[in-house]
Amino acid sequence: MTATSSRPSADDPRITLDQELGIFEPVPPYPPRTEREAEFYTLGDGQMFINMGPQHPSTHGVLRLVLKLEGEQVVDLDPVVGYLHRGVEKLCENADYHHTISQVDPLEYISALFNEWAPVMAYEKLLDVEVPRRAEYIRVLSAELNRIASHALFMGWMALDLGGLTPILWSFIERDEIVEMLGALTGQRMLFNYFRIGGVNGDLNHDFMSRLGDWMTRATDQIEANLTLLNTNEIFVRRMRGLGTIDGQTALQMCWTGPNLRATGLPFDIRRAHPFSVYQELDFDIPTRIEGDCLARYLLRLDEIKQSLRIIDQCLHRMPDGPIMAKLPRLIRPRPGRAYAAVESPRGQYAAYAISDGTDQPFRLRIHDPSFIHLQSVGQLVQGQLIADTMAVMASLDPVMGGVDK
Amino acid sequence: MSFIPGLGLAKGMALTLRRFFEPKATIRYPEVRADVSPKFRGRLQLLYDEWGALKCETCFQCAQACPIECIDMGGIDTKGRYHVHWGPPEQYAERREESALRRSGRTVPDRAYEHFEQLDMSPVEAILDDHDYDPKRMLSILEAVQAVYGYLPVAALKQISFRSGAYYALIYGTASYYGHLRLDPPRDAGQARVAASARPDESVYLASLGAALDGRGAAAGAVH
Amino acid sequence: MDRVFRRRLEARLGPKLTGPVRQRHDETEIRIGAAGVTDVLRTLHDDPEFRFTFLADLAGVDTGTVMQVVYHLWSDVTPDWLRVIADGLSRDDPRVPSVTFLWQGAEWQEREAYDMFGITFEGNRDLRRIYMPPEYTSFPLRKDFYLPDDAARSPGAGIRHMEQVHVPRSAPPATSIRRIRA
Amino acid sequence: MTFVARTWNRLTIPGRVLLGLFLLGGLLTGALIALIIFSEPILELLGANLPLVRFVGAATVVLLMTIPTAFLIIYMEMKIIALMNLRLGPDRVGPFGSLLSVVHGLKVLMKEDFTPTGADAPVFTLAPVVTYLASVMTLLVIPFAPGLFGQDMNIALLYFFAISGLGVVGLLMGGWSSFNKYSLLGGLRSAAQVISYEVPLVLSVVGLLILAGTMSLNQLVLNQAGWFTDWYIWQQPLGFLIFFIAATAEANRTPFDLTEADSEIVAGFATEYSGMRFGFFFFAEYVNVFIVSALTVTLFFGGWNAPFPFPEIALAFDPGSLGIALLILVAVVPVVGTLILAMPFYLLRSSMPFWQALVIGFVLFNIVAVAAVLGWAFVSLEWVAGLLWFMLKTYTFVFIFVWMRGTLPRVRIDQLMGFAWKWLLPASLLNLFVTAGAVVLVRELGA
Repeated sequence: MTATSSRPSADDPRITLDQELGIFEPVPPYPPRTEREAEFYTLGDGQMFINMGPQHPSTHGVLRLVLKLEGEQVVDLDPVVGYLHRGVEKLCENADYHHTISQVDPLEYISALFNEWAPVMAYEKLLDVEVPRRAEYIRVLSAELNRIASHALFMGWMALDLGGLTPILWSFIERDEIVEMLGALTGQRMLFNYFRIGGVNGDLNHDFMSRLGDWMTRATDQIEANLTLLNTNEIFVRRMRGLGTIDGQTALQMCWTGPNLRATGLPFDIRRAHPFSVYQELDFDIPTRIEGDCLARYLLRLDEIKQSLRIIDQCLHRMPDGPIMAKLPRLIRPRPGRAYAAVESPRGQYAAYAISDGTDQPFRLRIHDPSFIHLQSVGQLVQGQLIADTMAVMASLDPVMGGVDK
Repeated sequence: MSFIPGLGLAKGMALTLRRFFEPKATIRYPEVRADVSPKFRGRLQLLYDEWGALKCETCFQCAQACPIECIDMGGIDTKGRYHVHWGPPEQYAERREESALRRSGRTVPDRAYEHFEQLDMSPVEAILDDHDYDPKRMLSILEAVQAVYGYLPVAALKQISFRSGAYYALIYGTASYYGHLRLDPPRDAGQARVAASARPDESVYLASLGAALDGRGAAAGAVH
Repeated sequence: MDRVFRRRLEARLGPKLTGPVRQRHDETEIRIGAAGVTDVLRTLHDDPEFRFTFLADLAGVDTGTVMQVVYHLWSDVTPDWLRVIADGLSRDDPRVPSVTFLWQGAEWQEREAYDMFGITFEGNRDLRRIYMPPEYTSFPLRKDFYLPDDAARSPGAGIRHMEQVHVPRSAPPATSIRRIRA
Repeated sequence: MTFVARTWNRLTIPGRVLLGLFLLGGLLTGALIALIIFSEPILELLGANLPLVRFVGAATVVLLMTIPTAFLIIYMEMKIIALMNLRLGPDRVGPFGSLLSVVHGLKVLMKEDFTPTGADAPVFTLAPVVTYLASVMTLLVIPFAPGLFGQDMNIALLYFFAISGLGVVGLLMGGWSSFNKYSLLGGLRSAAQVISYEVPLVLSVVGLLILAGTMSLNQLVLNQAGWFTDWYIWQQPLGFLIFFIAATAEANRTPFDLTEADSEIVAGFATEYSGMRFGFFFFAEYVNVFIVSALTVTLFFGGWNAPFPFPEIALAFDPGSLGIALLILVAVVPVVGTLILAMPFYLLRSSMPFWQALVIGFVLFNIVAVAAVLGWAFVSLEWVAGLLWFMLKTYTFVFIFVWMRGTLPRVRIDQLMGFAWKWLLPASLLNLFVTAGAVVLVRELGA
């Protein structure tokens, strides 16, 4: 591959410093490489480009959206990702199996336990290890707590992108309690590095259990109370209803998963569709909504919080006794093979595909991130809507750029 | 949404007004410390035991295990002979000076050793080439080197580190772990195919040390 | 492991498979050539006997000798994940038909595979780099990329130990690649 | 010059302070003497141009008043929203963090005043001034208290709407000259929004004007004297509702703060502004909140009138009649009061040393004395009572604005415009017609 143009990109620091300061246009300084690019970067009559990001108050990370506008109306949209690309997959190929767990931890940093879970499950399949049941229950318990934290934060973001100042702070209070709790369990508040190949890093302790018990008694009431601010708010509901609507078949075609897919009426949840861990033994519902718009996606996550609370309750009641780690050598060398493992993260199917070549480093570790998949359909959802709705639709899909950019 | 327009708004306003009077969640940090659980791993501090001795034994295991190479450690080996380093390699050009390289465990041309060991490195190069420069085969590399020199000269270890990319601390650890590898020359120097050159007199040593400490060799002339 | 499903696969797709159907844990693996991708995936997607309506993952793999594109599919007819490996793509010019006609959401995943491995997906309307900057010239997840390639022009070249090439300078490039028996 | 500098440098610190005080005292004395000597011609000159003097004085006072007002409202906003968010908000600078907004103001002053490449520099510089002046000038006609207003115009309301409408010109100038698409969108949004909401805003007041028969704000307030049932809110509830909503939009407050919707168009027209030019926009916004609240109070809530006729307390006691005893009282009362107030603490708490009791007594005496003076002023000076009532009501509305900002999300631009033209405008017309009909009916029946 050679560069298609002698003109350098605007990202090159040497060039931007030497050249005189000009006006930055989002149009790339080289001829278009694909049909889609050519089509997008051709302006029609009365249209203009506007560059939303990578520094923008509400893009959920370093995402750049090039909007093609007609007045305030969005004609088309081109998400430009990669500002946060760290090459985690390559790093994992050069790291020990144990090291990769902490390498993938900061991908979807809002729900880091799920990031660990998928690769760990894949490695366990490669190694043919059976995880002790107590470890599985602890995994489910902590992961569901993490899911609630993630959904609570989503609620605040959603409101913040619609201009509400208060819910984000309330949900941060909610999240902070959970995160402190997980900190007592795992030793860290955000990037837990807790799941290990064959089990978990530490058993349930008194600090965690007392915090959890304290929180469980008032969690439902507290979350419900927080929600009355938005759920019946006319301004909020009017803005969200019918916005960014997608039907089930299209969503399936766009490879959507998770709450976003379930909001279109398809009850697809990896926890039931392809059960992993001990979810088969637990009793919970898969909430669905049929509208497929932003409001449905928002409300669905609230239903999921309630189901997660149910799961946590059952986990606490059924928690078996026993070891929390399988017996494994310190240095693991799985025999050559391939394994695919998927978990249901708060954003959808989070999967890992690991290939072993018999050494102590994975030959290839592919991370499948749901945010990445959801983000690519923003363009379809906001066509013909207003700028303000771009942010609302983005927020309702709940992408995390750390996961998108890997 | 309710049937009465504005009822949702009113409910929300009532809720915020109620929260206005509720107890606050803020922790006033310097006066009040958050309740950190005993398992919390985020404390960046070295622990002391009850007699006031540092608990860290400089075993380098934490630095070796750190997946993102953020732990930087240095220490003297147990016999007080060699300085061992383990830490993150520096990434920026302006920090590729000697001291930064030394801190990062990279080998740097160390003039203090030049007069001790004028080693012919070509056997080391040949051995490394045979072993594909593979740090995983370090033991056999070291054995081969010892077979050539009779012992493991520090300069050869540094050369191995430089060529193979393995940390010097790792190589040193391997070399000092195995009983059949030795870091000092054997009693009868005749075994060695390439012997260390004769020990120079004191002034040359001091001059070279001064040059090394100065880093740029400016003071070397002054000593002479 | 779903033995019945395996027999159904062998019966339906038999001639198109380039290797035996393998099963391990909850995964069923079939291998096809690049030419068969369109047919096989369409059959799997449309056939009422299979109904693989959900594309779980699309990944590129560099085995060191050949390139592969790996599809993971989900269906309600089997409890297994179905792994379809489009095998035997040449490392010099890997080409495979795009599956965006079945799953539009595969577009970005194919872009990612193109960006990381240089696999050309014929029929993808927007096959440009997605993570790396547009003027980047190499493919980072290939096995002959030692993290020195383009980074070697960066100020930190040769400093990180992972950028070191543990290879004799005289060795031919083909021997230096970490390889797996695919 | 070097001599002066050297002498100054040789002085000790207390010496410098003393010298400075000495020089200042000399200057002031000289000025006072000059004033006394030339007092007659100066007074004559001022007396000859009394309206002009009054106007200049009022403008200066109003201009100076906006700064602490803006500081206070910014502090209120930070603190109230924080408390609603279940956090503490500012609590480090000053008591309860009350000086934080002052610090913000200083910070804004010290920041670099940056003009982006490609901006239309003169317009870019002028825009904040226009916006700020427009909001400050409207303060001139607001009656704060009996006799305390800049100008009692007979078309005060018209003047108010005309001048406050000028503010949008500043926003538009800022949006256009910034050479930024976000700024442009913000400026255009604000133009569209303010023009749309100007119509229901003015129409909602017309009904009230029919009732009152005057456009002088002072007269409007006087009309509402008496019990709180005499306020116009009871006769014009719909008008008040429309006025309040439209005024929220006029002041660019949540939920109608689309011009600076940070989650959509960064900061709207103010995106490229920094330093004090941004400060002017910022201050203008908060002065606008005050003005809108003040106007709401003036029109619908009786202005500076107390909610009930305050009983006249005649102060039979004239301090001037005491003569020399007044001086003695002034000398004796603080000492005696402090001692009396300190006594219970000293006597009832045996652990307390006497000096601590004295300090407590002194503080208590100060509080009592200030309260007494204020109470005396409230009772005997009409404008103090009026100002207090006016500020109380106005800041209640400021609180409501802040409360709304803490609660509500933002509406969308098409919903905003639709709401103005489809709901508010018909409603205000309805209000106008019903009021007019009722007035005619009452007049016919009464006649």
